[in-house]
Amino acid sequence: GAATPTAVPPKPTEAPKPTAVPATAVPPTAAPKPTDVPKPTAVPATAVPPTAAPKKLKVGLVTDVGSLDDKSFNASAWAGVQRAMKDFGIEAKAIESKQPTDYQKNIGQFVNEKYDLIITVGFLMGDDTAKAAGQYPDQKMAIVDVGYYDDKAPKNGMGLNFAEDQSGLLAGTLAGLMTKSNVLGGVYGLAIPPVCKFRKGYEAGIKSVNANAKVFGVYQGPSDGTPFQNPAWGAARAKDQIQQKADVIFSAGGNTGNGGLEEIAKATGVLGIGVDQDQFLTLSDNVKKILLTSAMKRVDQATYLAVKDVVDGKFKGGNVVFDIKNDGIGLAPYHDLDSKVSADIKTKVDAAIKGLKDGTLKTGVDPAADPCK
Amino acid sequence: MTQPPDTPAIALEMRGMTKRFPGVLANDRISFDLRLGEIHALLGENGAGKSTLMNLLYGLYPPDSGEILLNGKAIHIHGPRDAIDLGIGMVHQHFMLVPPLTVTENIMLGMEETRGLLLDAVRPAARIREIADRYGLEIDPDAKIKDLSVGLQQRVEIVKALYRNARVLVLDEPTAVLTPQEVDALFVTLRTLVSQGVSIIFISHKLKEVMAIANRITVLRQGKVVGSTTPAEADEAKLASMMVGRPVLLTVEKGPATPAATVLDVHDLRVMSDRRSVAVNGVNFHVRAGEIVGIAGVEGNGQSELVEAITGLRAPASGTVSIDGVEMPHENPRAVIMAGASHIPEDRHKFGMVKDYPLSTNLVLSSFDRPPFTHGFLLDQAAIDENARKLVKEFDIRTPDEQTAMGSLSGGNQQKSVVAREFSRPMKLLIAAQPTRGVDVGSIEFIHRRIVEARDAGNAVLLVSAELDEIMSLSDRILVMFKGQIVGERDGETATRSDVGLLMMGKT
Amino acid sequence: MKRFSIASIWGSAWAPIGSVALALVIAGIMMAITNSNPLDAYRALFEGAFTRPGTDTRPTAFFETLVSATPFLVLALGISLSFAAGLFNIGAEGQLYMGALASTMAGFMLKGLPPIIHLPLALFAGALAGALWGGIAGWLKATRGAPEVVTTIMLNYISYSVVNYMVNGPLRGTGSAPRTPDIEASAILPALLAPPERLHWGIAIAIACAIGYWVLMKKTPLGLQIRLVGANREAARYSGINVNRTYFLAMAISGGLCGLAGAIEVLALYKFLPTEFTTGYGFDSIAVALLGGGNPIGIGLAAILFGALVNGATYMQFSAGVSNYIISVLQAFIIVFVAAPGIVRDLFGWIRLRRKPAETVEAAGAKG
Amino acid sequence: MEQLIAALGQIDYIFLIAVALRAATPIVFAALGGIFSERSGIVNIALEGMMLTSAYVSFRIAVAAGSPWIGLLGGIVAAMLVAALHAVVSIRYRTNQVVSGTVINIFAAGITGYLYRAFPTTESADYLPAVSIAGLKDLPLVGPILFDQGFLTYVMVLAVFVTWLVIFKTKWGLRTRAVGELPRAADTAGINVNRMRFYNVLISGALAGLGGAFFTLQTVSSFTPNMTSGQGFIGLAAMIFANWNPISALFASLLFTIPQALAGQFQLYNVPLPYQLLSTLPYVLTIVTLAGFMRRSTPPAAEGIPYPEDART
Ligand SMILES: Nc1ncnc2c1ncn2[C@@H]1O[C@H](COP(=O)(O)OP(=O)(O)OP(=O)(O)O)[C@@H](O)[C@H]1O
Ligand SMILES: Nc1ncnc2c1ncn2[C@@H]1O[C@H](COP(=O)(O)OP(=O)(O)OP(=O)(O)O)[C@@H](O)[C@H]1O
Ligand SMILES: [Mg+2]
Ligand SMILES: [Mg+2]
Repeated sequence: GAATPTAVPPKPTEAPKPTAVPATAVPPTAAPKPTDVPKPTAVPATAVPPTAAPKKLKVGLVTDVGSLDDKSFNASAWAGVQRAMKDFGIEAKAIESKQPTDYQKNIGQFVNEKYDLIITVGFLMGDDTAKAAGQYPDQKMAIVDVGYYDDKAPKNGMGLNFAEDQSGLLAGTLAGLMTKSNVLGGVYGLAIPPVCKFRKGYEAGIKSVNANAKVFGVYQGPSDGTPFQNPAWGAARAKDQIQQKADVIFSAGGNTGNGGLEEIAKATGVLGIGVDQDQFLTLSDNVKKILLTSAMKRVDQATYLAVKDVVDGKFKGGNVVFDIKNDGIGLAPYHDLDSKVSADIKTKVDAAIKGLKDGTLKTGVDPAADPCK
Repeated sequence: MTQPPDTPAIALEMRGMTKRFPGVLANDRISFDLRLGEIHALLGENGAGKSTLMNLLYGLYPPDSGEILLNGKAIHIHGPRDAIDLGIGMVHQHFMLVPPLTVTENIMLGMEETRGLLLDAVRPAARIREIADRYGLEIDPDAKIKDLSVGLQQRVEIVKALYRNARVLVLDEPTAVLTPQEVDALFVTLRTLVSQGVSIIFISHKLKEVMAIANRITVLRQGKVVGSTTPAEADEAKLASMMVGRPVLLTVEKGPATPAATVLDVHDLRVMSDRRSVAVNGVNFHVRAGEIVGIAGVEGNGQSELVEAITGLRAPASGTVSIDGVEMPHENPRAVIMAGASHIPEDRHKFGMVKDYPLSTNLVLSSFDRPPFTHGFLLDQAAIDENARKLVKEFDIRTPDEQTAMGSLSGGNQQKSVVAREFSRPMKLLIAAQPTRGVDVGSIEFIHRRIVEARDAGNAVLLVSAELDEIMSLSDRILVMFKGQIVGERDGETATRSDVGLLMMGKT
Repeated sequence: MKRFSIASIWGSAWAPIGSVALALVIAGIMMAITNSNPLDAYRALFEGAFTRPGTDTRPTAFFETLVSATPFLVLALGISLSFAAGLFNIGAEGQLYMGALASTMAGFMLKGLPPIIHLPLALFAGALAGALWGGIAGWLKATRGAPEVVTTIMLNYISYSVVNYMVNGPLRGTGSAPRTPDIEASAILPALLAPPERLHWGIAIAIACAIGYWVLMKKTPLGLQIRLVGANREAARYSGINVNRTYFLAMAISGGLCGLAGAIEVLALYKFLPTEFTTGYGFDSIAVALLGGGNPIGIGLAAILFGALVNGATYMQFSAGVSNYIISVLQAFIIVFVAAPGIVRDLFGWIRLRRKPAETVEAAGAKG
Repeated sequence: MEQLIAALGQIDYIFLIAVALRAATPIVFAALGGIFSERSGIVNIALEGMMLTSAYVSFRIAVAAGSPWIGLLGGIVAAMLVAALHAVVSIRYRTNQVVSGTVINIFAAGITGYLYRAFPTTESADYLPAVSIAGLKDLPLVGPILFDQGFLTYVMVLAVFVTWLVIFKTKWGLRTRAVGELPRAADTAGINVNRMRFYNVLISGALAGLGGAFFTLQTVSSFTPNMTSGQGFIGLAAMIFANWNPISALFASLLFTIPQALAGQFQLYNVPLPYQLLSTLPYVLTIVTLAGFMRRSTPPAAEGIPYPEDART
């Protein structure tokens, strides 16, 4: 496996919380130099020496309409902050938004209490965060899943972005090599950018190693029950693909996707790939038996490091991309299925990781374009 | 009191029955007894408390006080179940039959027979047939109630009571909807029952019938017993004044008609019933200004559909309805109203009123959106209330005030309110369907007088009634409807009851 | 048709108050069981909903409550109107979506109009779209007898997809997030106060709607016509009312109000249409309508109550760390107690019974 | 277009129906529950809330007791308790039944969400056994549809016929229908109207309970907030659509889930229609069928009216 398991407390996790901005929405010029970004060594948490902060820093986190216990995206973001609390002895609070109209209000809440850093979670809050950053120029802010274009990028605002497509590509590479039926599947949440990027990368990965494989994929429609929360629907769609002889299926759609994994666990000879966090640590035993790996998106890492920057007085506005280079994304360990994955396949996957790192391998996801087109 | 030895024993006795409803003392210390094998008639104007007393007996409400003795033993009735088990049967004023269910299902309801877990409809059906021909009450056990004429439904109600082995049988206004022939048949049945030791309480507003069938008569007024008598001692006029508390004219006096131009013209009308069968089959007739045309007929021979078609409540399959020579559009009540038609509907609860709404609103039901009740975009509440006060006085509607919900008025007064509303609009055609159904003699007298006045004021009047007496006493011309067709026309003056009655049965 | 009198108002007021109190107690017990402190929670809830003053970064609590109450009020009026006609419009959510969509389109597609024209136009577009969406259900009911409960449920789901498709497809802005372009300044529903206050003219529109509703239902023939159809369809037919037309009208007006609510939300608060923009206002408003009992004043109070709960929840979370879900529990208990005062009476009666002998029970009974 | 034709050609319809039947399970349970309740005269829009409650409780108890069967039982009981609440509020307190139903839906969402968070767990429940009947499941045609389903799906099909029998062929059903059509008539026949209604609402709770267990004991082995995802309302729609008839309710539900499965298949075969619009297929079809082929639905006459009608409380 590429990335080592994060220090996220084991929680059942769901698919990644798709997030908006093409990670590389930042024009090349502004592309973060390695120095801009925390050194890989900073990962994992345990490696970070507890630095006693002089005065107690206050960090506030605001979720989008997704809830803190979504065991996923928002949870993951909060987990990073909590880890920072432990490591740096800071103080932190979170507010969940019930209505998108609450975002401004909830941010204002923290600004008002003179919090040092305010982290907002999810592309839905992009506009409100930018507005707030503009309104209160000395208020440090960071937003997960949003990459501001230069003109919009506020000096005091940090955009934490992820290369979901790279994560997906690695999953696809593995899937393309593992399949025996040469049929692969995918069960996805609503087609919002991060989900689309996961899918695009996944399918590119498959093609890169297995040009003539058959690839299926289904997005949850806005009318198919509650977005990201309809496991029964996800399960049914996974069954469709199993019946089509798919023997590796990527599930990235919140609880909808988890429904897919549960369905896979009922079948024989079919493997599943999780998303966002290492779902092996969090999903049920029967899913563990079939969970090949998870396409990780280290939201916790991103928030943790954002806090660390403030602690170390290194905070800068602008976009940060979490990708393979800084272990912001990666594949989870194979865990119990490790023996099932041949040495040959493992080397091929590591080659892919290397390729992504040195830029010889591309996901083909155009940063400037809408990944869902 | 001490009985002479020869009189039969008391089957049922009620002592000091009292029942108060919010605002009304419906029964006030009523004592009443029923001898074995007698028919004891209960008379009283609308709202006198007859049904309430019977409902107490049947356990539908608990009495506030009073006791009931059956064959000399005090009994306690906590619900209909107890009453049934004690052999008390009741045919209610408003039938207690579930329309979508079959005759058998309705009759066995509450005492179903089962085979294993499933219902057994066979044995009950057999028993029903047996009861049916023992008392000459033919009915098809498998027919659905909603497909039966009211007359047949009432038959079902009686069989239902007998099926439950009733020894005491209560009939609340059983003849309200029957033809003379059906009434005669019913009376035969009742006498057979009595001869077999069944005791009967008979409630009716029809003095003629009471005189004909009852052994004894008890009269209620405003919840109190005003007296008991027997057909031998009393006559109709005496009974009527006992009920109402004043002398009542039982016959309508009306001068000869002076018919003018045709107002309503019905041409070759065909109408389907709810169950898609032909209800009205090519009917032609006309009504002229200044005459009352009565349509006689047994319930369910298409009169209801005919009236609904004429008033625009139901689309005819073919044919035309014209008022003053103007053809009415199909299924458009408004057009008919605008053409100057007033309509006293057969079913006042379904069509005639909005029971939770104040009397004042109900009195402008079909005119609230026009002056004087609406100016520009706004309702004129003052005008609406004023109108109500005026009509309440003019039509002597008994109500606390014009804001009272119409549903809480007694049947007679509800009917008066409907009449008041329909008469209060400028009209040239009056369509009166069963205008006095279930209404007491006092109100009947009143409504009849109004109808005749309407005629004399130069309106065309179409009277539809299953009440032969009503037809006979009001109509200038009588049309008889049978199986959806007009089977005969008679002159109001010369027609005879038996002749018209036969026509109604389809015998010419 | 009831006459208003201080007595009757007070008589009907004690029950809701008792209900709210009782609901608070029960929900409080739940919190206690799950070891969070109800008193802190309620203090925070109350401050966050009513008393917390604004600062240069934070809007005044009560104004925020009004901001949340606005859509509740407009939606509940729409739903009540359908109830009055004897129809059950579960489709408020979908009508709100379509209204938001239409007004957004009018808001950013039409350029260079003066506010005096553009804003009303955008609002109208929203109302119209809602009216059409509701009208479909009304029309199907009138012409085909299709039960509106079914059709409105179906139309809700359809609207989610339509909006999502438009926002991600044809109407997608150039920005990174899937959302429409910003609405032209000329179509923005202005705020009543300077930032951070967000109180906007929507509240005025909502109040106007409430007054309009009252006039329509109580003072105009159309209103009476709608109510008569609801009270006794057949009698309405008999008296010359075109029932089917009334069904259509009622659903259209109802939908129009719901669409207007959507328009107000986007034009005043979002200023563009995001993919995921409202969460269940349309359903909570059914409760608001039922709680308001068909009378605009009642509906207004219910809307403020719900607005307060939604708004106060944030601060309750922030300072007492109690989860949002408890709010739903509170709402449920409040509604059930208001709707069934008998329960409250019995409970109080029962409590007194515990304390001392019977006669007090009548007292409790008598009150009701 | 030709992709559409191609897709239609490729689809395995037997399998599609099998999937649709499974998806119909909770919808049909909800519809059947609604039929019992509404046939007896009590409007029940609380089915969604009852199912959600059961989904949560059956999961919790299945985990705690280590047995899905006990979990199932727990879910049913829990849903029946919620039903009892609905019954008491609308029968004893004569509250508007839509109000009561709405309240219960809000309440169920709140309480399950609240407890889900107050007592977090990462455990997962065991499934009820999937009953795939060895020999039969490979039968041509009907095999996969009839003999390769989850336990509750069989129960559902069974329940449809049992419900039909009970409603139309038993004493209980006769009385239920009488009570829902003309309670006064039933009363005068010595039937305790409100007791009949109370028990029928309880039965509707039990059925909704089975529907709720489908989510946590047959589909996914854990609870997530709001996971019933509106199926209760779809069930309600199916019930009305089916004119309160159990058998028709099964077909009404399939009429809904088959297009849903079809939409899924279309995505598999890359039919070039926006997936958002594809996902509206079941809803659009339902409306079209309603508008096109349905005769006016006739709810039980006394539905929603407390008994006795004129009790002044
Ligand atoms: N409200 C949301 N806003 C943005 N992205 C979301 C949201 N909900 C889900 N996602 C995306 O979908 C994926 C699954 O998220 P998650 O597991 O939270 O689904 P969910 O739990 O059903 O949704 P939620 O908990 O937010 O209601 C995540 O990668 C996340 O990026
Ligand atoms: N359930 C009830 N609630 C309130 N008042 C009632 C109820 N039933 C009857 N009443 C009132 O009690 C009085 C007696 O009614 P009842 O039906 O016994 O009269 P009745 O003699 O049967 O009249 P009718 O000849 O019209 O049938 C009337 O004033 C009626 O309005
Ligand atoms: Mg989630
Ligand atoms: Mg009577």
